[in-house]
Amino acid sequence: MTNSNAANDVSYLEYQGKYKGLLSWILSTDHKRIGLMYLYSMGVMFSIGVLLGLAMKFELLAPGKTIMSAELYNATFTVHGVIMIFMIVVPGLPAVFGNLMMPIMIGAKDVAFPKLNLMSWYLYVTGVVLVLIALLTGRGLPDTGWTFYAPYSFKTGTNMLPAIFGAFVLGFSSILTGLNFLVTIHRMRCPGLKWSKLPLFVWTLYGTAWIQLLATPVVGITLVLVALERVFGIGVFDPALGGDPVLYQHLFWIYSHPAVYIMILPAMGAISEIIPTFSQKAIFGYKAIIASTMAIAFVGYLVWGHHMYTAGMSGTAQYYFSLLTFIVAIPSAIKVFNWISTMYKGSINVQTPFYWAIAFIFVFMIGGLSGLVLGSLATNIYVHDTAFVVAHFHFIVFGGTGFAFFAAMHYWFPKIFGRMYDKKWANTGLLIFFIGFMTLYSPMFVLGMQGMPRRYYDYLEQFHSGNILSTFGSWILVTGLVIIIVNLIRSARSGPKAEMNPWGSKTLEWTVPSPPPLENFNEIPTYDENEGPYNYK
Amino acid sequence: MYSSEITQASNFVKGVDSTFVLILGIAFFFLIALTVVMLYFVFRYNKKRNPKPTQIEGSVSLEIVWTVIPFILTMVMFYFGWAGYKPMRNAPKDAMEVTVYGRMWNFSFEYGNGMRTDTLYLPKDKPVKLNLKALDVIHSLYIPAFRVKQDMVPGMKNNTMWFKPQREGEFELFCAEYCGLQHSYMYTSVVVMPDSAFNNWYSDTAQVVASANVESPAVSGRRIMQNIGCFACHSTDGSKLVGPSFKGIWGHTQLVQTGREEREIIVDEDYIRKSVYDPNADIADGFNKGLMLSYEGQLSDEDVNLIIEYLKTLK
Amino acid sequence: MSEEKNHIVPYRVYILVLLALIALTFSSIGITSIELREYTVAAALIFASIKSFLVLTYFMHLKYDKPYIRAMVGFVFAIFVVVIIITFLDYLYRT
Amino acid sequence: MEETLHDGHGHYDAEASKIGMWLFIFTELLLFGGLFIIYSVYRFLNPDAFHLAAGELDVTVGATNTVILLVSSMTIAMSTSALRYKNKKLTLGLIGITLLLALGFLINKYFEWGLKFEHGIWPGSEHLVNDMSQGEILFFGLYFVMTGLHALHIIIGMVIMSVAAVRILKGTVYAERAAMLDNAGLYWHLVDLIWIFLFPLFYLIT
Ligand code: HEA
Ligand code: HEA
Ligand code: HEC
Ligand code: CUA
Ligand SMILES: [Cu+2]
Repeated sequence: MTNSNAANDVSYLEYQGKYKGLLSWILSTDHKRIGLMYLYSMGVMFSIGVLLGLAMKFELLAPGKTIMSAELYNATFTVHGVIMIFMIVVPGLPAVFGNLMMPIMIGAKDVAFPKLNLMSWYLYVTGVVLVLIALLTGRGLPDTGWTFYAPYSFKTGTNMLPAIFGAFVLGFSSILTGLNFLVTIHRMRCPGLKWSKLPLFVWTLYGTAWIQLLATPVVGITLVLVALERVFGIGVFDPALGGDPVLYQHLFWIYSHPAVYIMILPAMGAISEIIPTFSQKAIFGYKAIIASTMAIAFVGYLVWGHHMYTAGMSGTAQYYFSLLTFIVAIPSAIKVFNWISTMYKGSINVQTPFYWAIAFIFVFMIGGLSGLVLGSLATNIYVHDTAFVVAHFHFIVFGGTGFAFFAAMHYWFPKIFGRMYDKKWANTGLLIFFIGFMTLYSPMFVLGMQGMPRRYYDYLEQFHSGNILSTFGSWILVTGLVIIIVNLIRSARSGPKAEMNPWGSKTLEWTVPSPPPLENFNEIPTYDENEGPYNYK
Repeated sequence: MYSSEITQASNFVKGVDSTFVLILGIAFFFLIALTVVMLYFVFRYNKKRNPKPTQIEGSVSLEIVWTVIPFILTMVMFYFGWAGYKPMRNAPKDAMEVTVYGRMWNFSFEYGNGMRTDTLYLPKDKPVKLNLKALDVIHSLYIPAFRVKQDMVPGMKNNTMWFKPQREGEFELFCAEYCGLQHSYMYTSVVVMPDSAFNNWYSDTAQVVASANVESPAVSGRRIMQNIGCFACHSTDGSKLVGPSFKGIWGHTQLVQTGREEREIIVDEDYIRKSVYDPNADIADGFNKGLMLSYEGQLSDEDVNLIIEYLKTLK
Repeated sequence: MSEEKNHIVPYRVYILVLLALIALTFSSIGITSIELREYTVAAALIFASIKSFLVLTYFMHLKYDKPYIRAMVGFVFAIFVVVIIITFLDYLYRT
Repeated sequence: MEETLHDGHGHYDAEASKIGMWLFIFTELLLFGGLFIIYSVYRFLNPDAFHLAAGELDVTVGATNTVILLVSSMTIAMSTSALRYKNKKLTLGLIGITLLLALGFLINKYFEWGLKFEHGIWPGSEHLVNDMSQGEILFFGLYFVMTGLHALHIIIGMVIMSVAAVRILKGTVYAERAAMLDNAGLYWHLVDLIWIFLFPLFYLIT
């Protein structure tokens, strides 16, 4: 298909097809426009999530009531958790950067099913709207925590149904994105781009897509059952009718543990692109990184029970889950070692994305290593459901996925918008953000060890100092965040024009103009024997 | 760390804390070592210092090394974690048994002699086995100083935990599983006392229960309500918590929902009795159904009479 | 794609498969009506597995598809079985 | 939604839409998989009650429905061959038979459920909650959810097959572009596949 059409003379940002204005976006099946639409809708939700997080920290500034009632606090962490997990970090990198970059990285003009891709976005928005409906209508905000544990989730008098249904629809959106990516990666790689030459980001999307496909339906049906339980009282998880609440937890975590790897794998993929680019050096242990990606995806499916050590499982199950939890930590360790080795004898060009990448490695290590404390039975019993867990997952979810998201944002920004951001402001923002992050979450480890349970609206006096420090950190963090985001928004509008390949990278997306034309390539590229995504010779 | 202040408050502290220290040690070693190496590389192989990169594709022997070493370390951590946890599973046969009821949002403890308290009193150095009974949703009994935690799952068989307190004093006991509105107020304490003091207390209070009528009925009523936790949901000062306030409740007219129909009733003995034994039959206007559970089998007729006497006094 | 055209499955194959499936259905009804106690479940599941194998290979064309599709299907069933087994590590050993 | 499984950009990749369909089938399998996990756990915990409750179900009705589904599976499979033999009439005829059989299945199910309702058994019904053991409540809860969800899939399958039939009639699906019909067939076989497990689990293991 070499009909070099007019469409390819302008970038995807300017192209006007059948429709104009807003319609040309929300009816577009172009993977890049869909990616941007995800970015913007997530940006909105993310701001809400951050504000809720800040509100919680404000409440925890002092014991007793500070700014909100207990009822509101419970709703706040529920909505905060649901937004952050189901709307930001689970779809996050795949839906935004997977859509924006993956087809170009494999030399394709679009994903395999563009219409389905657009439909996934609509489902995403529908899910968001449903959750918002849960907030705005009915009496009582949803207040179960993002885990919807039975039997509380069908006992509480609050407006759970729309929220549960929203989470279900969001899951469906995520499944369809995964399906689309799998077919695209299988069928649409350009000639010569063998599996053994795929960029690592694409590999992680591939692994992620499988988890999305195989894990999400389980939580889907579980949520449907909770809804049916509320409406009809069918008695699947209700102990009064013979059900077993622990079975609910099994099913929930069969999805939600793999989901944490849905969050982290693409983040690791993005880091695996950034480090070789700025080191100007082949990635160390390409095959080992792929193997560890697949190992995480696979073994990650089998360790869900480590969230339930205290729930009354059998000793056999506890033994097994603890053992496998430790095994699944090894592939992550392999990745860290490979990233650091890639820097060895490189020629490192320290730019903003690279700063983000090393900050990522640092906080990811803290998050991951604290995961080991949680994976071990004796210590988990002690700190389970305390602030220690909250610290663990903020370090690894927000420190891992969030930092990688910003790393990817600063890395692909010139490609996406065709403009460059102000590097000084970007670095300043990062520094403040990082300091705030450490101040916000480190004290929570200590609070957990002192025994402060999580989801606590009020606390005893001995937990006060840790909470003050932590709240203080949240203000620093947000200052940094505002600097970063304002800088990005301003630069997307009026930054200096970016070159085609500002970082000297070797993957395919840097061989097309910035921003890319509508159909990406005039002619589908071909890879020959000696080329590779990290061939910096 | 917290543990240093109250070392060995229970027989499990040692196993848990040594595992903690082991894992933290390994973690800090890797965190610091890797961070230092990473920063050194960034500095040493900076573009300015090292303009030409050396291409290295990988190294099989290194990959094996850094797979095997973490594997061994994780297995060590796993082993200590399991070894520290295993004793928590098997309570000794001679352990003293206490039944714990968890409900929204308080704990109550029932001893062998039928006595009920809202605080857990225990003798030092005697193993104790707690039989956990959750009455509504999942709660979790957590005593940080003892390093123990166990979810209380409604309907679950053999829901137990055990430990041996080894230090006198008062320790916090929290509910660690989110259980609704007042989850963060669902805490009480464990009081560990020397054997003799415990025995005194144990027989002493039993006497008070037996001769409860020595106190004025209203005072006993209040104590019963305190112990069983009515005040988690009902205030006596007119403020609205989960349930209606008890202030001025006696004899006042109340709008209630019975089935589908609304009607007005006057709060009398029968109504209060019914509210305690079958709370969902009449729902006070403006409150949710299903939150208050029946106290059938937990409060005797006698107890309810005392409660009524107390409620009468709340003008 | 040309390869696809070569594989028009003759009607006869489908009819034979159907007959086999119906026969299996009735034998599974037969076998479960005898008293086998705990083996009843096993017997019924074995028959169901054979039937689903037939449906997958012939009706769903796995026999004529590329091997990687077969591998994926096998993988998905395997992971499901593993998840069930792990869940039962809890329920089988509860005290 | 199967509609969207097809590439809008005009180029035709049968294999892509085939694996797309397979991947979708995987998610459906795991959707039911979750229910099968619940079923097996509760069966393990309440063997006697499940035994008793399963006795309430009519094996004849279940067996009839099994045969109906198996035959319909064959007819839809044949239709894909017929399309490739370029026998449009036979193709449409076979799809028609499949649809009729599917309808038959639903009618059967309607009467079966209706009978249960008459006996006062439906999710949350008083008879169920007050007079039956906990195991039986669980059994019937699962019975209604699983067969209900399955029936929903039958309806979706019928819609997809109808769309395929219309497309064949219009001539946009033909021997060289058979993916749409193939996918409808695959979906229908999935529905069959699930029933193959539902039938023994609910009707036979008594
Ligand atoms: C991005 C998401 C993400 C990721 C990647 C992880 C990764 C890990 N998690 Fe985490 N986890 C969450 C998100 C995540 N987690 C969330 C959201 C929760 C809470 C849910 C809730 O209850 O609300 C949670 C809760 C949670 C628990 C339950 C806590 C509880 O409630 O009691 C446990 C227990 O085992 C656990 C363990 C682990 C482990 C062992 C890893 C490992 O994969 C980590 C591996 C990484 C490393 C080990 C670091 C890098 C390696 C080195 C520096 C080399 C040296 C290493 C060795 C020698 C081994 N996590
Ligand atoms: C992605 C996940 C994520 C993120 C980013 C955050 C961000 C924040 N979180 Fe939290 N949090 C959760 C996930 C997350 N959270 C979850 C799952 C729970 C558990 C809920 C439950 O118990 O049910 C929880 C619970 C939780 C609690 C505990 C409630 C309790 O147990 O009592 C607190 C307490 O203060 C808190 C605070 C904060 C604060 C102050 C912020 C923020 O204000 C910090 C600001 C964030 C940033 C500055 C940027 C991060 C950037 C990205 C993530 C990428 C951006 C991507 C796009 C724009 C597309 N969160
Ligand atoms: C979990 C919270 C909770 C606990 C604990 C609780 N109640 Fe209630 N109570 C409620 C709610 C909610 C209502 C209002 C709904 C209703 O009438 O059932 C209520 C209603 C009542 C009423 C009727 C009040 C009126 O004005 O109509 C009485 C009397 C009462 N409770 C007594 C008690 C006593 C005595 C106890 C302790 C033995 C107790 N409650 C424990 C939640 C609780
Ligand atoms: Cu009880 Cu939290
Ligand atoms: Cu997990």
